[in-house]
Order: sequence, then C-alpha cells, then structure tokens
Amino acid sequence: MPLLLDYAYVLGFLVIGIGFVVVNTLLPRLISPKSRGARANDPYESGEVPVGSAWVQFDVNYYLFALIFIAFDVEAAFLFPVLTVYRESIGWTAFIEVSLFLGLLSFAILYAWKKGLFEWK
Amino acid sequence: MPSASAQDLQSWLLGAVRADEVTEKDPKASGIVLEALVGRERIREVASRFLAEGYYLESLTAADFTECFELVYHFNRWGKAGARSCVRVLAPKGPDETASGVSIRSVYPSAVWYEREVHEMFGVTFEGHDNPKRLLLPESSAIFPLRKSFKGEPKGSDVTQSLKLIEEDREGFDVAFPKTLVQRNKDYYLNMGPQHPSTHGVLRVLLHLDGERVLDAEPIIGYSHRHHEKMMEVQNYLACWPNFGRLDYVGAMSYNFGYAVLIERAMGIQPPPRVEHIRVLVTELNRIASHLLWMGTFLLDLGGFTPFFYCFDDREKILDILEMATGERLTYDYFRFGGLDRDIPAEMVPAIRAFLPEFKKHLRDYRTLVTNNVIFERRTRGVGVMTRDTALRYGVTGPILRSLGVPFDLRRDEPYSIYPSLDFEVPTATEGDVYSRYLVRTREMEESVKIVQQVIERLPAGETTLGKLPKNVPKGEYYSAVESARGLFGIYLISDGSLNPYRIKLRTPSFSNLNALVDVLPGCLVSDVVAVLGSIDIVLPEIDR
Amino acid sequence: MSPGNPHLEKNPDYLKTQDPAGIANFFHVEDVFNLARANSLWPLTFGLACCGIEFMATGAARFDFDRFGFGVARPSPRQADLMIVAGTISRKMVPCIKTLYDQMPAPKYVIAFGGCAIAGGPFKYPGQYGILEGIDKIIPVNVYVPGCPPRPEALIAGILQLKAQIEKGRTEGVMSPATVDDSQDARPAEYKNTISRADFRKPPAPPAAPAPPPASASTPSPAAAGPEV
Amino acid sequence: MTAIPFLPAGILGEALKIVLWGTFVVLFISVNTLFLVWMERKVSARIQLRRGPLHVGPAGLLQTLADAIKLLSKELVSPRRADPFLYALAPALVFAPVIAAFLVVPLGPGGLSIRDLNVGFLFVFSLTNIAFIGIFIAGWSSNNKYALLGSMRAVAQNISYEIPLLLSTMGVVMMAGTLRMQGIVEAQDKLWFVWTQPLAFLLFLVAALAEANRAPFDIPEAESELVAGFHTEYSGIRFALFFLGEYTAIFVSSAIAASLFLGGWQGPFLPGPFWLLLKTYAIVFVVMWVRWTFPRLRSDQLMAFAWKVLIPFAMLNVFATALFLQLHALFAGRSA
Repeated sequence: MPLLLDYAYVLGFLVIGIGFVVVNTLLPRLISPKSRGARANDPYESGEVPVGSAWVQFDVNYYLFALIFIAFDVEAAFLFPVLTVYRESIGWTAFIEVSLFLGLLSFAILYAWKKGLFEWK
Repeated sequence: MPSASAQDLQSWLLGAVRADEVTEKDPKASGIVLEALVGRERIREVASRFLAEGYYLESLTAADFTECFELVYHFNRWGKAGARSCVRVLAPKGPDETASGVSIRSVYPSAVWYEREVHEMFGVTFEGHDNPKRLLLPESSAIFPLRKSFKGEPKGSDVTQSLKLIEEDREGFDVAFPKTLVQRNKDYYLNMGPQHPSTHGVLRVLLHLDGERVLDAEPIIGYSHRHHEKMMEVQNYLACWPNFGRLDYVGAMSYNFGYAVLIERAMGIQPPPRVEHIRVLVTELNRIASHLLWMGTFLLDLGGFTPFFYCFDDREKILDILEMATGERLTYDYFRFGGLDRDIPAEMVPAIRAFLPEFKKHLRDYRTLVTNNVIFERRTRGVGVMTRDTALRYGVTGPILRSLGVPFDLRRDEPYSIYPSLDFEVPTATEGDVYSRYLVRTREMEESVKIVQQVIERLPAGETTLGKLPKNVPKGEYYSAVESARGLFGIYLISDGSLNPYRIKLRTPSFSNLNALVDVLPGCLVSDVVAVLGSIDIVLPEIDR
Repeated sequence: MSPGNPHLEKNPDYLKTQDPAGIANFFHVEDVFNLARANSLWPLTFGLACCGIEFMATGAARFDFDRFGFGVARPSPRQADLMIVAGTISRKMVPCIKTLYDQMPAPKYVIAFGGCAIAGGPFKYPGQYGILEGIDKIIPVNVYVPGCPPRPEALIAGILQLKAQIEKGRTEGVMSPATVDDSQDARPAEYKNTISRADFRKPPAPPAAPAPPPASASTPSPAAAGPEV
Repeated sequence: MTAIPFLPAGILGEALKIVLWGTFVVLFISVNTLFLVWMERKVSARIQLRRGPLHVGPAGLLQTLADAIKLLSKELVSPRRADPFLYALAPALVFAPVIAAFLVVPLGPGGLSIRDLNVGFLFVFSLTNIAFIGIFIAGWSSNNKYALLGSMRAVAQNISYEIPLLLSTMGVVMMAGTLRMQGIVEAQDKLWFVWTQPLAFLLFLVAALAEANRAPFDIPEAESELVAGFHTEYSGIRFALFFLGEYTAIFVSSAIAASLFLGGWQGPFLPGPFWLLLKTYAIVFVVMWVRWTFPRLRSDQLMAFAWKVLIPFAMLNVFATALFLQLHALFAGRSA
C-alpha cells in the first residue's frame, strides 16, 4: 500500500503539473490579442525564407552517443543496488566484484575513445 | 621608387602591351606607381602575371564614359610602398549600353564579388563568370544605378518597390513550402542572418550543413546597401564627409583620414603639423574603441557575456574623450580638407592622460579573464585557419593578414601623415587561426596606446585649418589608402574638375576579408562559424556601402 | 489615417495589428495587462547600421536599460515585444523586417530609432535607389527617436515614452503616406552626364582640343563645369 | 509523511494531501522562479558593472512579476507546417516532471518531505530525463532549423552528462548505504559528504550544470549560434513555461546537491527548511556566477569532456570510495 501511495503521489504531481500547463496555455486564448500579417505563422529563420524543411536526416554523431549512453545507463542502474548494500556486505569479494564491473565499463569507454567517437571528423 | 619586382613587372607589361599604354605615375600625386591599358582579352594573362609576382587584387571597378566603360583593376602587394598598379580595360558600349569584359575569377577568386558588383551597378557582363546574380541590390532590381544614364528613381518608388519585394518574399515562401511538404534527404540549409545575434548587423550566411558540419557557406550581402557611391556623385566634396563617418561607424576616424588624404593629395596641399598630430591621436583612440567593440561582441558570440560589458565600459570612456573634440559619439565627420572641424579643447589631453594608465590595467584584466581562459583557447585555437595563399587571392588585409605572419600595415608600409616619425610595432602572429587574430588585435590596442602617448607628449601648437580652399578638385584620377581598424581602406576618385566627384570607388577591407570566408568555413562546426565570423570583425555598411 | 499609402489601401485595417481579446477590459483586466506590458518591453536583438551600435551601447554597462526592465533582448521575434528599427532600411532588407514584424506575437510595438528609420536620414537624396525612407511606410510605428545616431539616453527616453503610452492604453502605431512633400522627387539636376573618355584622358596639353564625336545616345557634355586644372 | 491532524484519513485524505502539496509546490515554483530570475539579473548586473532591474517595484523586485504577467497576456503562436499536437505537448513534458522532482527533496528533520520515496534521487533523475524528451519534441515539432539543431544538441548533451551525474552520486550512496534522500541527509549528521567526497561534489556540480543547460554548457539554446535554440518558435506563456522548467531544474539540482553533499537541512539553531533553502541558494549563486564568467563550449568538446574527463574521474571516485570503505572497515573494526 505505501508503495502504491508513492506512485499515487507521483501521478498526482504529474497531473497537477500538466493541469498547470493546460490552464496557462488556455488563458492567453481568452486574453491575448491576435496578430495579423501574412507571414505571422511561418517558421522563423532570421527573417528569410527557409530553404527546405527542417525535417531532414541528421548527422550520425549524435546517434552513436545515444547507443553508448544506453549501454552505460543500464549498467549504472545495475550498479546502484549493489552499491546501496556495499557497506553492509563489506569484504574483499564485494570489492573485487565492484572493481571488475567498473573495469569492464572502463574498457567500453576506452574502446569508444580508440574508435574516435569523441573526435568528430 | 618602384621595387625590383615592380620593375620586372613593368618590363613584362611593356612586352605584353603597347609601350605607350604603360605609364609610370607619381605615387605622391596619384597614389599609384604604374598604369597600363591592356586589351580586353589579355586581362586574365596580366592578372596571372600579377599573381605570380605576389600581387593581390586590391579593387576592381568600372567608370562610365561616353564611348565605353573603363574597367579598372588595382593590384598591390604586401610590403614596402610603391607597388600599387592600375590596369585598365576598355569595354566598348554596344546598343542599350551593354558591354562586356573578361572574368579573372580563375586567377583571383575575390574577383567574383567585384565582377558581380560591376555587373549590377553598370550592367557590364563578364565572360567566364558563372554567377551573374545581383550582389548588393535585390535580385529583382531592374536598374544599373552607377551608369550615368541612371537619373534617379521617381518619387514614391521606394514604397512601391518595397511592397513588391514583400510580395515576392511571400510568394517565395509559398513555393518553398508547398502544402504537403515531406522532405527526407540530407541537404540541410540554414540561413544565418540577416537578423541573427552574431552576424553583427545584417549579414546573411547561407550554410549547407551535414549535421553540425558545414559543407559549404555562402555569404549573402547587400542588406545594408546605402548607395554611398552614387550619392557622392550628386553631392559636392564637402557634403561627402558624413558619408565617410557612416561607412564604418565603428572606426569612422580612419575613413575620415582616408578621404582627407585623398583630397589633399589631389589638391596638392599639406595640413599643418598640429592637424596631423590631432588626426593621428583621434584615429588611434578610435582604433582602440573599435577593437574594444570587436572584442566584446566576439566574446559574446563565443558565449562569454561579461567581457562585452567591460569592453563597452572602456569604450564609453574613449567615446567621452572623442566627444570632447567632435561632439559626436559614433559617426564622426571631424576632419576637413587640410584641417579639422575644430581644435581639440584644453581638457582633452588631461583626460587622455588620466585614461591611459587605467586602460592599460584593464588590458591586463582582459588577459587574465579571456586570453588565458581554457575554454576560450579551446574554442579558438586551430579554428578557421586561413592560409597565406587564400589571403593573397582574396586580397585580405588588416589584422587578419597580420595574424598570418605578414607584417603589412599601411601606417608602416605606405606611410601617410606623421606615422613614419612615430615609434610603434606592427604586431603579428603566425597561426592564422581565430586565436591569433584575437592576439593581434589585443596587441594592436597596446601599440595604439603607445602612439597616443607619443602624440600627446609632442602635440605642437598652431593652426588647425588652411583657410579657404577651392571647392573643386583638379581634374584627374587619385587613389589613397589608409590602414583602418579592419584593414586597407582605399578610395579611388575620378574627378572631372567640377564641384562633385565624377566617380568614387570605395575599396573597403571587410569586403575582401568576408569574401575569403567561403574558403575558410567549409569543414567547421556551426559553433565555429560564429567564432570565425566574429573574428573577421565585419561592419556591414562598410561591406555593402 | 494615412491616405496615399498603397500598403494601407490594400489592407484597410492594417493598423489594427491585433484583434481585440475575448474579455477585453473586463474588470479592468486589460489595464493590468497593459501595466505589465509597459514594464516589460523585451526588444528584438536587431541592428541595421550605426544606430544598432548605440542600441548595443544602451544595453551595455553605462546606460543599462535593464534598470527599467528592457534588458531582456530576445533574438527570436517570437519572444520579443518591441522592435527597435535601428538603422538604415535598405530595400533588400524590407521584406525581412516585415517578416520579423509579422512573426512577433501581439501585442507588439515599434520604435523608429534614428533618422534613417524615421525618414531616410542622411541617405535620402532626390532619386535615391537603395533605401526605404522611413519604416512607418511599411509597419506602424509607436515612437520616433530622432538623431543620427540618437544617443543612448534618447533611446531610453523613447522607450519610457512608449511605456507611458502603453500604460495609458495607447498601443496603436501610426503609418505615414507613401510620399511626403519633402520626399524624394526625380530632380536630375545634380545627375551628371557622361564625359568623353578621350577628352578626359587627353594629355594636359593645349586647352582647346576638338571634342571627339559622341559614341552613345547621351548628350556629349563639356569637360566639366569647374575651373581650369 | 507527516500527519496533518484535521485531514480525514484514508484515500480521500491522501488525495486531498496530494492536491494541497501539489498546489503548494506549483505556487512555490512560480514565486521561486520569479525570485531566481530577479536574482540572476541582479547577480549578472553586479558582475557586469551594471545595476540590473531597479525601477519596477522596490529594487526591481516586481520586474519579473511584470514579465510573467506580460508573457501570460501575449499571443500564442502556432507555427505553420509544424506538428501542432507535439508542439503544444512539449512545454507540459518539460514542466510537469520538474514538479514531481520536488516530491523527494528532504525538507527537514523527522522525515519531513513531501513523500520520501525509497528509490530517492534515482527517481529525480529518471524524471528529469522525461524533460529532455520534452525538449527534443519542442525542437522537432517546431519545424524550425535552429530549434532542431538545439534539440539534437540537448539530447546528446543530456544523455552524455547523465552518466557522470549518476556515477558521481554513487560514492554518496555507498557511504550512506541507502537511496532514500532522508537517509542520505541523516547520514551526514557528523560530517558532510562534501568533505569525504570532494571530487564527487565537483563532478556532480559540473554535470548538473550541463543537465540544466546552463552556461558554459548551454549549447542547446546557444543564443549567438542558434538564436534561441529549441524554444525559438515558442512565444508567450509557453516560452515562460520552458523558462520556469529550466530555473526550477536548476533549483532542484541545487537542492539535491545540497542534500547529497552539504548536509541538506542539517544545521544549528535554525529550522531545517531554512538551512536547506540557504544552501540551495548558495549553490544557485555559484551556478549563476559560473554562467556569467565563462564562454561556451563547442558541441563536440562538450561531449568529449563528459566522456573523456568526467566519466573516468567519476568511475575512479567510485573505485576509490569502495577501496576506502574496505580499508576503513579493515582498520576500524568491521561492523558486519
């Protein structure tokens, strides 16, 4: 039950936050004047006519970061429970296990480093 | 005194063209040493020869005569004085005033912009020029304004034409964005400017991107075109002063200087010593102010906000001092032919004396705050590197050229006024990247401080005017060049002896410096574009004129 | 308001850049909003020429218009309230300014800063081909700040003037007719005709040499009106 | 967690509590952001030889209120050729999670916090990640090129700095032995973790700066490059909501940093919430100070900095902490 209540709190806060946003975006429709002008709603690009759409294929650099992030984030999520109980379960086994895990993680970074992911061509 | 290579060139020219068409000129009176008239087809060959001798294309323009257009090429080289040569090509007028020349863009890429300008202003086409679009005027313009047959537009045409342009703009959007727009390719074009916080005015750079990487960049100029050259043709010589205050409003004193040198050269007069000293004094103070403004905005482009305020604070103090003499803050027209608008007030020199030590201390502050900042160094070192070859082919001058290790400074190399008698250095760097441009400009501020100190120590007393002068300039052609804060500022004047100029061509430094961007930007990241643009120190009205 | 402006004739209610809101001034709510708007004018980061530098100086350390709350200069028109047209309006720039003005959300205000933005300034001469003589021919202007360029103090005074106007509820700008009486007319008086090249390049020898035959349609002009060389 | 006596027990009571707390948090965020923006403008002015807001209200205090009311009364632009649903959704996605992050901030002794979740600040970080999705959607849906570039940068930056942020807290977790925020604060009653984990504190601050898109890591909205970055096309109150989200994120990050490293509400004489606020504002001040001092990094340098410098050091810190705890247990007599 307390766990469920935790989630109720989270949900409640999210709903309140979204409600705040919705109210705030509806209010100006009532109270703001509307501007006229032929190009009022056109996409802004320094006042010029844009050349082509903004929705194009994008550079692969960022995508690679996303991939390596997923690997790391999952591993970090694994690490947290281990570290929480690290103090209680102190002993050389735990230490070696954690070191091993970190060492493997470091190899991943070294690999990406070597592959030149961090230097944009 | 033509140098050795100038003599080589002269003898080569003599072999290439008819002997009577090469004349040696007196640089004291006309600003050039050598003049040649070459055949229309031979200009590319002549230009190649000039390039081989280490000359850059200083300016390319045209003049409208009854029989023909005269295409005027000025070549100059880095180094001591006495090299500026003027080559003319005749482009006979056909029906409806059409004429054509031969493009030298394969030799000097900077000619692309010059030829486009000549095309749009005179209607002269260039063979071998594949981009004959308008440069400064809107694409749909139907006029060739610098032709003498252009007698102005009718009353109210500014509004009708503006409305037409607005209409075209809207239609352009509807074409670019049809109702169902799905585009899935990699061609990513981004307009930076004309309204953009870091293009310093109304420059527009059309970037072709692959992700964050720049594949290609095209500067598009003309958003601040104020028809200075045509305007001066319908004004008398005295009325042209305000134009020079507004061309480069950040370093207006240098432009005043250029015009004063030009007209004094044409009239053969010599201003009194006090005038010369005050001129150098205010010009150097103005140069410091200009570099300060550059430094502030440049760091703003890099995301450092605070130096902007520090620099502007110092700049305000300089403006206060200059305001004592001129009464203006920005767009000075303080110089007069053979003199000054008025003498400096008594409290100005003490004010400068009080300002200089304080400013030197601030320069040290900038060094700790900016020069040694790790992020700043990372953002600027090795970025936007320009090669000497690029600089030569594009006619780059000023601090950008000096950051390549070329100590070319007209105050030293083509001395005017009292600069030869002053003790100062021409700072250079070697890398040619954004960081070295920054270093050169900061050290130039220190050198300017040195000059100001020397001048106030030995400021002579005396007259600040030559009295009444004739209102017209003797018939002939004149060229003057001075070192502005951004580089070489040249004025080419054709006088028919009347009360107003027949043709006046302004050779502005940023025009060439910006043009070289096309070579520097590809391969940069979007963030570097901002750094490189900032490091070039552009003032748009000076480019667009 | 301003007959003779083709822009206005095409869009008669152009000056109303804004359609009134649904609950306009219900319980004086509009007055409250106007008070807030007047005290929070965010200018568009936008300089055209010399006056743009003075605009920057106004934001910088000595003048600091953030004191009055105008310091949040927004580079995107979507977030700006006030367009300070600072500098000469070249015709190439006109569509861009109009677009930016359109893209600002209502309510929006315009300050014509400097002689050029007001009426062409020093770049106006009979028959000029490059500039638009005054931004108020294209978009409505709330406050004019004269000067060439005006001092930063003048800009602050101008914005405070605008602030006072908005607090009073006067938010509409004005437009001017397409041509005003002292505007450009095509007086060709100062425009020269071509001189003959042969005549001009002739070596400075005996004065009265016969003029060469004219090669083009334009009338051959005497060498110059000026005195002898 | 604290029982409020006059409330009915049971589900209804809890629901009422959620609503009351939620409303309080929204109000607090609004007022706090107004103050933070005012503070930012004053701090920047002081650094830049200016005065900052001065004439609207006493010392310009009402300046940001005027700004907020004005933004509320501005027209909302709906860009043509954009994705209208996603465009409207994005501000909510940025704003709502930040509110929820307030849940776990420990406010005072005796377990005083809105709801002390057992997963503690992991929850905060997972929520702030939702905000990045909002930022990305904002940039993508606008059909604006600056916005797209900004949102791409934002996502890449935020995922890159997420890792050092998490890694830098691991040392604290190991020392405290819990993920509960209250537990972590209580573990600092003798010694703040900033003394035992100084490297982690630095790393956390840097990573938090980047997570909040603050200078010198503000490339997603780099004004001089991308005009206004991902919110280029947003006007009026929608823009204000992004602003609100950003400043609240800074505030929450600072509060978390204060709780993790500076002993949270711990402090003599004064009540706990006051100490927390004081420490949080001190960190916020440092954040502002940094912003107005440094130029901006370039996007590739930013990524390289996270992966080449921050993450190795953070991992080293975890390793060193493990070793330290091991040796500490060895010499001080083992407890387990």
